[in-house]
Amino acid sequence: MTAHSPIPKVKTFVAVWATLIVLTGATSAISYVELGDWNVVVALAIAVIKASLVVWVFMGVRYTTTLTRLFVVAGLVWLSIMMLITFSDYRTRNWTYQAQPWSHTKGVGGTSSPSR
Amino acid sequence: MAETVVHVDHQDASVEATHLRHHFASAQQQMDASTLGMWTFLVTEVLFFGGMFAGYAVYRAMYPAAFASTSRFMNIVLGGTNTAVLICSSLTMALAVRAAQLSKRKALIVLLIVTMIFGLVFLYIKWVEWHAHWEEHMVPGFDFQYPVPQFAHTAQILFFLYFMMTGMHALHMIVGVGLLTYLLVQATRRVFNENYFAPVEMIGLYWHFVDIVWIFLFPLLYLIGQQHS
Amino acid sequence: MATLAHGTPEVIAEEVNYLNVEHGWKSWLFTTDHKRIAILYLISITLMFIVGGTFAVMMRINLLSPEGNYFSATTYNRLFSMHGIIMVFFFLVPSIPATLANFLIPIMIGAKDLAFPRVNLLSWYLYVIGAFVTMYCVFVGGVDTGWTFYAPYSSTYSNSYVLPAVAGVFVAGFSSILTGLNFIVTVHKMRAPGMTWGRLPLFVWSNYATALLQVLGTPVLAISLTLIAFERIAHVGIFDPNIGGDPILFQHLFWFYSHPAVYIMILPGMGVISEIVACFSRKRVFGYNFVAFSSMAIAVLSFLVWGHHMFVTGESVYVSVAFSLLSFVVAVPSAIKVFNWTATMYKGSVSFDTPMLYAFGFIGLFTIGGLTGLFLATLAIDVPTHGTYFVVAHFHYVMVGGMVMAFMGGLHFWWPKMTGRLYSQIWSQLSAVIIFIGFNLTFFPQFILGYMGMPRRYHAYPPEFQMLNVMSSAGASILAIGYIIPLIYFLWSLKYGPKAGNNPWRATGLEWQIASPPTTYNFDETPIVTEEAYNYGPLEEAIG
Amino acid sequence: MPANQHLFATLQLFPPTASSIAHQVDQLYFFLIAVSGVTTILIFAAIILFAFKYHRSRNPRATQIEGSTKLELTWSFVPLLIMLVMFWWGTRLFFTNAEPPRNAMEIFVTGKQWMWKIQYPDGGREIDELHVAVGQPVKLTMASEDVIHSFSIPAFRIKHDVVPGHYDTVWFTPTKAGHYHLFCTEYCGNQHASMGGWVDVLDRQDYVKWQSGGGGTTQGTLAEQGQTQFEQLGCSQCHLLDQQGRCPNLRGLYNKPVLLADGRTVIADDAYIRESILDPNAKIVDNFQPNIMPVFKGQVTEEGIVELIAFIKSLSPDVPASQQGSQQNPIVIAPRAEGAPSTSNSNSLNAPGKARRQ
Repeated sequence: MTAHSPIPKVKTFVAVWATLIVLTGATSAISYVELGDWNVVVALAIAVIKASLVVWVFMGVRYTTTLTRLFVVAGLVWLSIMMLITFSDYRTRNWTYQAQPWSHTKGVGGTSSPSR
Repeated sequence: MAETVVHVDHQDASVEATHLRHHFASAQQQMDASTLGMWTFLVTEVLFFGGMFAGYAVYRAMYPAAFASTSRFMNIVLGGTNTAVLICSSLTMALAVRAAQLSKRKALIVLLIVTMIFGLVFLYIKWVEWHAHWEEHMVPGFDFQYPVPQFAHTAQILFFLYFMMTGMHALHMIVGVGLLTYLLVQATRRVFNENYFAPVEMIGLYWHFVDIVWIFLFPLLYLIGQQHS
Repeated sequence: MATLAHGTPEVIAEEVNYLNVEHGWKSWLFTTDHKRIAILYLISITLMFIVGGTFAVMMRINLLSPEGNYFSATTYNRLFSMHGIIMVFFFLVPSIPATLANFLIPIMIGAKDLAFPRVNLLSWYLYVIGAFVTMYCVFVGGVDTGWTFYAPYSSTYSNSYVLPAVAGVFVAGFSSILTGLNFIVTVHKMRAPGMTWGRLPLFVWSNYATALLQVLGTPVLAISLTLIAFERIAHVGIFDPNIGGDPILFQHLFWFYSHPAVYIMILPGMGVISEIVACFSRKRVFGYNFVAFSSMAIAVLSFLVWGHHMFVTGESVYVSVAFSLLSFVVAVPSAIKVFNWTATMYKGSVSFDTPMLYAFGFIGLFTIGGLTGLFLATLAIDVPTHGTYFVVAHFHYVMVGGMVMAFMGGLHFWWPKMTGRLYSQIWSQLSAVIIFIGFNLTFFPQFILGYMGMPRRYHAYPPEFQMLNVMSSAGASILAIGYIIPLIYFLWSLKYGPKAGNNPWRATGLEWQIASPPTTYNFDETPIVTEEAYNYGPLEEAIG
Repeated sequence: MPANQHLFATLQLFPPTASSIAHQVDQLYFFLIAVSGVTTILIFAAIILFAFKYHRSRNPRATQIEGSTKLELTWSFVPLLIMLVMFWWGTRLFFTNAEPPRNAMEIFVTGKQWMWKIQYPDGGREIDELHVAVGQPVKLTMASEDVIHSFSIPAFRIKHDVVPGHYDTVWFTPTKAGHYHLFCTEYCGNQHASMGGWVDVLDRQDYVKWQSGGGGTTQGTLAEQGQTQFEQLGCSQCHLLDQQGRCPNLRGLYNKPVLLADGRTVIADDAYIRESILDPNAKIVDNFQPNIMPVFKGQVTEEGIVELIAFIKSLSPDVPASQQGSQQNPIVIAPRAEGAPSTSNSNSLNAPGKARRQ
């Protein structure tokens, strides 16, 4: 943060705080509603919104340099590289088998993971 | 929206007041360096927790039913309360940084103390939860017993992930409280002013980051699967 | 004060520099001077290299006979594991970044120190603690899991000292993170006026890319080792297939760090070679921009290829195809560098000083190491070669033929700057040649062994592999001699070497414009940079 | 005899080529060697040429050259194109070699510190010794009882890790009779280096001879052994005879889709059956209750599971005979184009049947 960085008003902080508390209540309440797979999506979406508010206002990213923002984004990108590629392995391990139901065991060099 | 803008004229700021270290050319450079350093450190923290989140994602996809089962043993009231406590602590931390920037020493001290109290409350509640799990033999590696037989094995992995993630988070909280203590001592010694508040701001960033980790842990560990109960 | 002056006539008394400004062990152990920390690191990693190298020699002795009679299987397994752990985490990863780059990066960009000098010292202390824990592990009996710590062997079955080994690597990992963090901030924020990104020496570029890898990858290593430790202490089951854990998950997490780590180990070496080739060809590096950006391309792409270590583990074949393709793509920036170094010599004015001999060695051996990497990236060829000596030969060509060659080259290049002394040209050239010959004799036969199917980590082997193993062991003894000679003449030069002067190689770059050895704050006043890196043209004209 | 003479006499530089895929893999290998060799020679030649031609003694003044985008793009994209050929060739071969032929004989392999246990469909067992016939495609279904092992036969150019907790498969068609190395190539503990053995590839006549001379077994076929186990463990009470509907009937189950209680459908393959034996509650079949079947984790060895699977397989008559491994079908010669057996050179064969029999 530069020495010239503006100092946010207390009101802004309190507004963000109130939003975060409301969202916490909302996500807790929604978790009791049966939405199928959407429960996960909604819970994570709310978490992302909350985290973004903290990063943007409390951590002052809205006043920082492009470089700092770049680092924040890089951290998230690398996190998603790790999660997505690892996950794609688990998701596609048994594709071969399902593609060939006549095959008597798992197909192409495949193993069956503990998952299915 | 009009923001209060403080122009720090670092030409006039004496080296004494800005704690300028010899190898920096200016207070501005020193401030920029510590900000970037802190954010870089937080990136490593993201990936540190990310390893655990990746493990969580893999096992959750493997054993969704077992996950739903374990989340029923989480105390959603305590977890939710803790989330609120951490959010409050983030607010007071943000206000503490603001107080430091405006050289409001008394406000800074009060806000730091309040933030610490919120942190300690969080840790206490977390301790209560862990203790309950301990009583129920749900600590992996220590006579683990799971009441739902079809998940007897997999639940152990999931509970381990729970303890690992919340434990690492709590460890960061403890470190955070220690850092706040340091800030408090420095604040009472009148170290911080409108030209020198970098440590408050940096530790504030750390504190908010720890809050963010919890913002994700809460839904992932407590909420997902509740709808089936 | 010393009174003997070998240097230029106007030097009468030895000037105050970073080495003699303070005396006593406290002035070293509590220093925050990046140059002194670099020297501390240099001593530490040399000691660890000697330990790791001794283990390698013991392994090669054992492999002289097919029965492996010299050491028991238990001993041999611990030897190769400790060799790997020490060489990877305690030599290769910190080798150039923590020593040469620690010394040079602030000077090259015109700064007085790294951004966080105390963090730099902390990083060294963490390294030392990690090294002590690892040596403790060696003395109580060692670990036998290999440096890869694969679960569930490491987490459940091994009877060796896995916990101290994991703890040592874990601590050393944080040392690496702190070094990386310091470099990133330093390069971003501490550059002198005029030192734009386009003027940075390529050594700085490659170490910046390395720092990104250290910061982004190492935390994941820390967490995967922590999981192993918990699994081992409390049997929590995270990697235990008996209760539903998946051992492959460990491999994913481990290689997410450890493949980029391979580039942590080679990128700084590439930076060194760029400096040396430019200086001893008296030319600007051919295609500066491409060499600089290829470092960054490697940094990014190296995170997308880790699955090529898992082609035969039962990883999804579709993911394997993607990893295979990306592994070929990451070879392109490395190839660009090799071509550019070669092109730099074109119409240059080449001399065979010792650093340049190492650079020749590097380019040649890295080419072979890189090309054999393509074999392993090819799915159908990885199947027979995976887990064999082919892999061992490949990564030793990159790590030893590449990184150690570059480290030696860099040490010879900047030794006069670091110590103010010159070493023996004849002996150093001789040892460079010995190392090159010894290296090839050691590791080339291992490619052949590998395709014949000899598995790695075998303390005994079928008799038909003996001839090639004997050749390899013979080469190792030559290689060992090649490494001992520099140790002697470097130490000799500290006391008896002639004074180097500020710029013995007539090289460009800020580090050659200050005193040898430099003063504590490097520059009397902050330099203002007005020219590109490797501006050898005017320098050559001035000399005529 | 001087030691060094002996050493040179044993010097080999290339592994035997003894499976249907080995030649294809070798062709690609030689292609890669050729490309790498040419590249290496070009770079070495350029370095040596420049180093001497532009040595300071001959060329005291360097000519400053900035670089050339055209050149850079050339030496980025030309290597990339060559590498894409490698990628395409390697991937294609990998996929072609990945799918076992349908008439492959299934042999079960269990890795255990530090031995390979082999179970044949006819009920025979061996340790660290695998007997196969020239021209007969073989599919290995592999499990590990402890740590990760890796099953490697260099002469066949095959390898696959054997990861505990699931089945891994690999296949080959031997093309040349002989005695070949079998290695474990994933570090698995103290005696890792001795976790290996031999693959004996026999001509058809020798194979039949080997099978009759001890290949037959007192315990019956794998499926019959499985049946004995099945009855001893008390499985038949519910899974075959029971009419109360407490357990799924296993007749005709093998390789059929199964609807689970949680709505998913899985195929009743080896891995599914293995999991259902070890951890019956992991996947509850629709309309059945959990916690009725006892958990057999720790009760049955991997080899026992293999027998049980063979038995359950035999309850599904539509599964091809080659997969059932009854003694009536000891060998199915697969006329695969590239797997044409050369049956003449059987003189190099070791005497069959010297395998350790359990």
